[in-house]
Amino acid sequence: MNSMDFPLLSLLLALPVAGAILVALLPRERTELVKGVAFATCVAALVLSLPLYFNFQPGVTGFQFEEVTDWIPGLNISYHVGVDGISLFLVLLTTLLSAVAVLSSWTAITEQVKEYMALMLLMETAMLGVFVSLDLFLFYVFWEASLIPMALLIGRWGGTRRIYAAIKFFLFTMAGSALMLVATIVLYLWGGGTSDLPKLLSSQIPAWLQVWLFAAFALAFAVKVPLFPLHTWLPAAHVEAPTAGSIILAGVLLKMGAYGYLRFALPLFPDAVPLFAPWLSILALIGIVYGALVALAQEDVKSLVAYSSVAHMGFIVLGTFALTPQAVSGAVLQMVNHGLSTGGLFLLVGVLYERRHTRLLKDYGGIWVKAPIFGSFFIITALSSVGLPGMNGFVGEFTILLGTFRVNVVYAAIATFGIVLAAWYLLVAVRRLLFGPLNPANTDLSDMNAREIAVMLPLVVFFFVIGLFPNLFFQKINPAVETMTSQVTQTRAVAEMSNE
Amino acid sequence: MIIQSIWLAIAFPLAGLLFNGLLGRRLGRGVVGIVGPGTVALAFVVGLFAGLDLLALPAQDRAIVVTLWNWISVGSFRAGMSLLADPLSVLMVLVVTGVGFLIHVYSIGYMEHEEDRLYARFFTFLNLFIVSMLILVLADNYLLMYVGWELVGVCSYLLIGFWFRRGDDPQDPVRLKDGELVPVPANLNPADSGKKAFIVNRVGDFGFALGVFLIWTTFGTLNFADVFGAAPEIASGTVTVITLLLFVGAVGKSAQLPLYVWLPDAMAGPTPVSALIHAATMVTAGVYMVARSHALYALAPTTSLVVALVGVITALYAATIALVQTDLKRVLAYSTISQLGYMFLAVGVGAYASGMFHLTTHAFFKALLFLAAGSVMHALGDVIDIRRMGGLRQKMPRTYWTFVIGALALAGFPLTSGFFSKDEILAKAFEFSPILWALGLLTALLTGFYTFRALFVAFWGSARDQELFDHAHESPGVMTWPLILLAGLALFGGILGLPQILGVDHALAGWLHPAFADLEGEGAEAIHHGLSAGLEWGLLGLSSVIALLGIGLAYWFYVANPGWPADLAVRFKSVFKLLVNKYYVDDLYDLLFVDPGKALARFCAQGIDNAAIDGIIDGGARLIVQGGAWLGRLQTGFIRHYALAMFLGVIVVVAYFFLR
Amino acid sequence: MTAVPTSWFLLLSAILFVIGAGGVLLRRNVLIMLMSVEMMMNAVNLTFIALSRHLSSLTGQIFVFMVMAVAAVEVAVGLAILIELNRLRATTDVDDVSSLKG
Amino acid sequence: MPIEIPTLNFIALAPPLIVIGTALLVLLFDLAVTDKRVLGYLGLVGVVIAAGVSIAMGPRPATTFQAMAISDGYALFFNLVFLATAGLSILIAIDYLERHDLQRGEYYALLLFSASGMMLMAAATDLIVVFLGLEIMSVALYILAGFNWRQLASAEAAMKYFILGAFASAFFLYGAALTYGATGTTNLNQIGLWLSGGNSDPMALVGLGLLLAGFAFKVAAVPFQWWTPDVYQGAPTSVTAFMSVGAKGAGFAALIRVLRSGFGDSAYSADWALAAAVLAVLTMTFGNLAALPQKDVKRMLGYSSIAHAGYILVGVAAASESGVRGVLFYLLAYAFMNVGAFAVASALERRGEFSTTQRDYAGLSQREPLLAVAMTVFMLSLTGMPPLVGFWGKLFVFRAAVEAGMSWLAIVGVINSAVSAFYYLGVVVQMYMRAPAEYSPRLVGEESDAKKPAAVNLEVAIGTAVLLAMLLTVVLGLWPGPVASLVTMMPLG
Repeated sequence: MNSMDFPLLSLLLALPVAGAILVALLPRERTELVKGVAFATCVAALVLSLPLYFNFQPGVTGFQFEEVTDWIPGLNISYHVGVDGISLFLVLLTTLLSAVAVLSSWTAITEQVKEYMALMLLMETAMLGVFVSLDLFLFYVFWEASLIPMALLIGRWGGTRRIYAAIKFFLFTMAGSALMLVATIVLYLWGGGTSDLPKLLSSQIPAWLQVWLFAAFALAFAVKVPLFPLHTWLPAAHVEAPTAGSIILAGVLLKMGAYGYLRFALPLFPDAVPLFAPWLSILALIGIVYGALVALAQEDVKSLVAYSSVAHMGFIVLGTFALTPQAVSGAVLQMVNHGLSTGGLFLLVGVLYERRHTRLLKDYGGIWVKAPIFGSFFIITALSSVGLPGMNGFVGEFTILLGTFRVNVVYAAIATFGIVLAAWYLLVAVRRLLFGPLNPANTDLSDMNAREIAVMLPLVVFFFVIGLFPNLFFQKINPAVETMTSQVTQTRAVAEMSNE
Repeated sequence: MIIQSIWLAIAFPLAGLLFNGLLGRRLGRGVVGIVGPGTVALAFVVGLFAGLDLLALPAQDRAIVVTLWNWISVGSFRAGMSLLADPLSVLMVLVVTGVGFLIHVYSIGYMEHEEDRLYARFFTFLNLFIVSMLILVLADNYLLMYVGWELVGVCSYLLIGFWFRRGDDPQDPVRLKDGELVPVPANLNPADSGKKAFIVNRVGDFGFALGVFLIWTTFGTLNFADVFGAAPEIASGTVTVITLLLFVGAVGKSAQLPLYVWLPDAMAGPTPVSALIHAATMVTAGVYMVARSHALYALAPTTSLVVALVGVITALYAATIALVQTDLKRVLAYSTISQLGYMFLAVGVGAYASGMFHLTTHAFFKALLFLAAGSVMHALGDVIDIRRMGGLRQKMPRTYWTFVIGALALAGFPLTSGFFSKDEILAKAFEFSPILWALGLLTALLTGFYTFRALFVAFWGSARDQELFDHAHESPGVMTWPLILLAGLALFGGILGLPQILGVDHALAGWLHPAFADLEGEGAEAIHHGLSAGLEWGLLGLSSVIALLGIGLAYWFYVANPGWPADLAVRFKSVFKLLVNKYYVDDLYDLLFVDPGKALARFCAQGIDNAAIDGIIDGGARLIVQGGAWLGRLQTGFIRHYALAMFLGVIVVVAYFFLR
Repeated sequence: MTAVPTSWFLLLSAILFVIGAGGVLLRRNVLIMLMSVEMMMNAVNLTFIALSRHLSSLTGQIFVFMVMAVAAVEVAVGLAILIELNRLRATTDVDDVSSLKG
Repeated sequence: MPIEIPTLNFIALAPPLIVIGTALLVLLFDLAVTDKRVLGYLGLVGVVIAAGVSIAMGPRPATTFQAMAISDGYALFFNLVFLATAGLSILIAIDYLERHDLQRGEYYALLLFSASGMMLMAAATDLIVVFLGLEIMSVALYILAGFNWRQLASAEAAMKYFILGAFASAFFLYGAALTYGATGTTNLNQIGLWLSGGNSDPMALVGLGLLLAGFAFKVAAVPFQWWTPDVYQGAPTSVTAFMSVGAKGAGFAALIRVLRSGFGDSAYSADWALAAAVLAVLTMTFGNLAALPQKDVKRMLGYSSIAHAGYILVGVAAASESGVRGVLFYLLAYAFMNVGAFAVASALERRGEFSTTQRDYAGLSQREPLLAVAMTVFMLSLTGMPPLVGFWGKLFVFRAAVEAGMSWLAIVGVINSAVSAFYYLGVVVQMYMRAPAEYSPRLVGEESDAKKPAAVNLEVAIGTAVLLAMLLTVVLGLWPGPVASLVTMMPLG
């Protein structure tokens, strides 16, 4: 156990808020200063999050960097934060992508820069809070709070149908998580008036109740992931969001759903898992195939990538519910991978959009000639997303499929087929964007500038680092995952025994 | 011992790749042209020394595992970044780097007209391919092999699409004697060809991946040695399924029926790429994989039979299509498919060493043929239609003569490398089943015919397109010297595996013996099969005759009686059209998979996503708002109404309490 | 002389209350509605007094005083509002006061 | 015969008395002061003093007027709610009345009288005092609703409020009478004793029903909610702000005391809990649905206040100590967020116009970022988004419902919250996502200049109200612990 008294996580949570307040106090006209402060805050948060990785004890089960303080003592609700192998990399992903997102909006955002940056920073805190909360109410607070800045980002700085997209995003996710609140309250009362996750894990909840609670939690997470058929907010939000919004949305926000399953739904309600796992797995499979097919039919690059997210998140959910160490660890890693790869794709689409103000595939073609650096980045990122070995996506997908194959061959086979489809739609996108004769409209297209390269470069480095040295990550992920899966499956075994 | 540092063979091209990829554009083509081939040459040297190291070891110890780092470990799953250097993999290293080096050198000349950026990019991709292929062949477990397997696919994708700006390549129709035009399907543009290659390969990889999963769930490991060691204890049904799944991958990668369709289109790439990837090395990965997994395949006779059948049918099938192709590279492409079929026939009947032998000789002569074809294209400004060539032997003697040697080897002309390797396979097939042998022999006849048809049409006779002809010139030395070296290999490569009836050792089988030692009756004694010497001589003779017959027929049709082919085409018009259109398989696939896939995608996007799901959601939202508006209409503004409603409310509340 | 039973008072006051309520519901003239409300309140007063006598408890009568005072205040305020309304729109018909709706 | 001099503990009722005293002072100074704004500040001082005294008194129960009223933690907490509402409303009114040329000293006096009535209702332990408080509050509100004497809408609002209010009062009175008849007392604790003694009488039940109807009118519960949107819309915005929270809070304060002290420990408690639950469902559903298509923000907030009455009724229906705590917290939260929302609305009203439509909010984030941020905070808090105070209010009442075995009620509640997001978000959408509508002058003295970008010219008092409400909404949202602890220490005496 890390016995540092240094409140690293709290500091990490507070830093972006402080940055946001500072940004809000700066004079409106000093946009460069505003951006600088925002970026500096993000970098500081990134740096601050690094010790989480380096001081994380891989062999230790349970949470590390824990902090517990009374929050609402009257109701025994505490401010309890901590990380384990499941959340560690999501925290790091958040700090990294936040910095990337802020840097990527340097020139893309020209109106109300101050508000924009402040919202980005608030968003960062909300997301970090989701991943480090170990109290159910604290989690719910961050969970819901993360909606607000994103909805505003989409609705204020988005595309033409931005208001529809923002409202859809907000209402979908809020309605989805409404029942989770009731379930949390029920859980809190059954657990003897505590909402502390570690304490709740050892509380006895009757199986019939677990089923209902699981359903309520699962619905909230399913909307966020999103699972078919609850996914339609995602393309709308992605297409309309500003680039940075898409990066955060795909990179981090969707992970909150998958993370919710791993952190809450599965360990808290193991008795309900056998009942729901097949259905959720099937929805995930539908998502994999369906998302890929719909992506294939898209004319808009962003919505293509958005639907690819539906497919990719399907893999993660599939792995989660396979409940083998391989599949779940793979799912955790794949969350990071998807964040990096899809974030990268959105970033690149944003680079194009900033130049040409169109995202339609038919408006491009052959631009690898005019923008070789862009083209190379795009191909690398697309290949990472397709799951090319040696890069990040492969390790995640492979371990997920391997772990799934162990428990259900048919699921694994269908999901593996999904990889074929993934190659299809992404290569179509590459083909129509980069290859073919140069579309005359793009003759003045300029290549990526130094800032844009600097934004992309860390992502690409991580594509390869994760792909080649995944054990740097797995060694920290595995203990938490193994504890979790063995808990869930053991409880399940006990339940099955007692049924007989 | 350098074999402990076998990773250097990968590291050198990797260094070259990084160097050329990051700096190549700035440093100019001179540096690129040295670094690219140079690093591959270094890799070759590493391979050579590794081979010598192996020889120095006792036969049973000739398998060195070098673990670089622990790659993935999750739960009970472990996969290392580990390389396996044994005779089989070192042979592949030598073929890949050797032929690869020559093709690199050739490319210096071939790509000279490209702008600096593309020139550097080309060598970067080529080096990337060498790296990937070496990972594939040096892997010591199925996962790492799968890594290489996919990576070569990407290189193939990138290199086929190298000239991504080009559009579709329309083909002149064939004019029959009665003036009727038989349209020839257009060639896909490079970008689409690359995409097609990648996706079709992924279909094969789908099977391969499932095979890998099944291996792990069955054996609990992906390590070759452990898997093969435990294989005999596993239920044969499982082994059959595993091998079949792996073979699906091989079918995709090695362009066998029914997944061969990408390879002809892959000819849209630059010719060195066709030579290196789509003839000499990558496409043979499937054969290598089966040979590598021989311990499993030997336990799965059903699969082996499937492999042999797919091989021989593909061989014959592709050969028939090659008969009528007018595109020189496509003739060679179909011949590659056909020759790969031979190799699968070999490994299918259990003659793994023979398969590897043919793989090696094929690498020599097919690389040679492609490079020579490339030399022609280089001379004619990328014209590849043999109907526009003719008489080139005067203009390009070195290209011509090397092409002749390649063609002879391909056709199985006695004493060339291809003759020995093909004959060995046929003999093995005969031993297994005369039917397979007969089909193989028929293919050999066709091979001789179509190879020399192309040769005669392109190089003999008189110029058909005078302007082109005048423009033609011999290629520079940097291109012709690799041709000459490869011609030497194609001519004399047979000495690696002379039949034992000639009274000499089968060198290659001897070399590979440690790798296949676990198989009874394989290895050095393998060629000493159950056939009597007389029968063996007879088969040898028959092969020679068939090869000569094929060549002779081609001469008869295209030199002696140039009008006959057209007559035949008219007489068997339906057959001719069928062949020209490649049995309509591409159209069939479009009809069965591509178009329905696209239609389904559109239906999902518009029908389900937009109409159904969003319709329900948006409609539901509208309904709720409408309900609100309806409630608002209750709010009439009249006090009397409000008072009445309140009064009724009071009555209801009171009644509830009263009647409860 | 026998006392009138309490229930009669209660019945009478209930009838008065309902008549008052009916007046509010059915009449359109603001003044008459106001009076109807007063009638309801007085019906309640009658109830209180009857009960007070029945229970021999003074509380009911205290309540009645309060109600009377409040009723007076309400009438005053009500008339003031009516005057203001009448100043802005010359009507005492309550149905004319229905611009706020929806 | 010794005359028993009743011991009147005036101290126990000090806060409402201070408020009444302040109101009288205001009336007195009204004769002398020309700048009537001073009167507003005077009222504010009184409010602050009353609040201070409330806090200083502490939660120890003290009865007075022969147990007709009590000063317990419950009452004191409600004092704080009403005083906060009154204080913020006075701040709003000071500038609002000035802008609309409605500045009169009586306004503040009436407001303070009304507040004292509310406080009396919270402290009442006798139906007589409940009635008195109710009428003190209501009569003042009738006048205030019509305070904008130049506008028909205001007079109409007053008229509607008055007639329907009097109508409802009559039912309340009849209920009180029947209860009295059944139990022989109007004292809530006596009623409770009588009922817990195992007695029952259908007359008491009918009385309970009628009392419930009377309170339902004040808190704007279906089917007694009709007046709400019309009156909210027609009344001056500063009045709407005050009564939206004050009248509702007072209604709940008395309702809960009547139900808990009077009818709590009886065979009837399950009945009224179920009735409250049904009312809760109807009320929040009606309020939220009807609010959806509204364009006028005041009217929309009127419907939304109906919905909030529904949420609070959930806490009532729980019929438990934690339900009461939930209601207390909710009402304090509601005071800040709802008065805050009306403060922004009144800040945006142009001179001579007494309402704001959605269009008026278009592009507000570019014109007046601070107001936009504040309004966003209020809207989200009203939606129940964490980490704002409204979320905790909802959480606490829903928790009480779940605890009482009414999970279904909590589910209906959260679904309603999700629906409500639609219209609250609508305002945010206007402010942040729409371009500013063509500019027209908003403040006194501004010349019509169509092209001129709106200058930030927020009046001090309204600005203070907005800022205070926003700060409290956010801070109590982030750190609800103290208030949550406070409400647990504030039981019914």
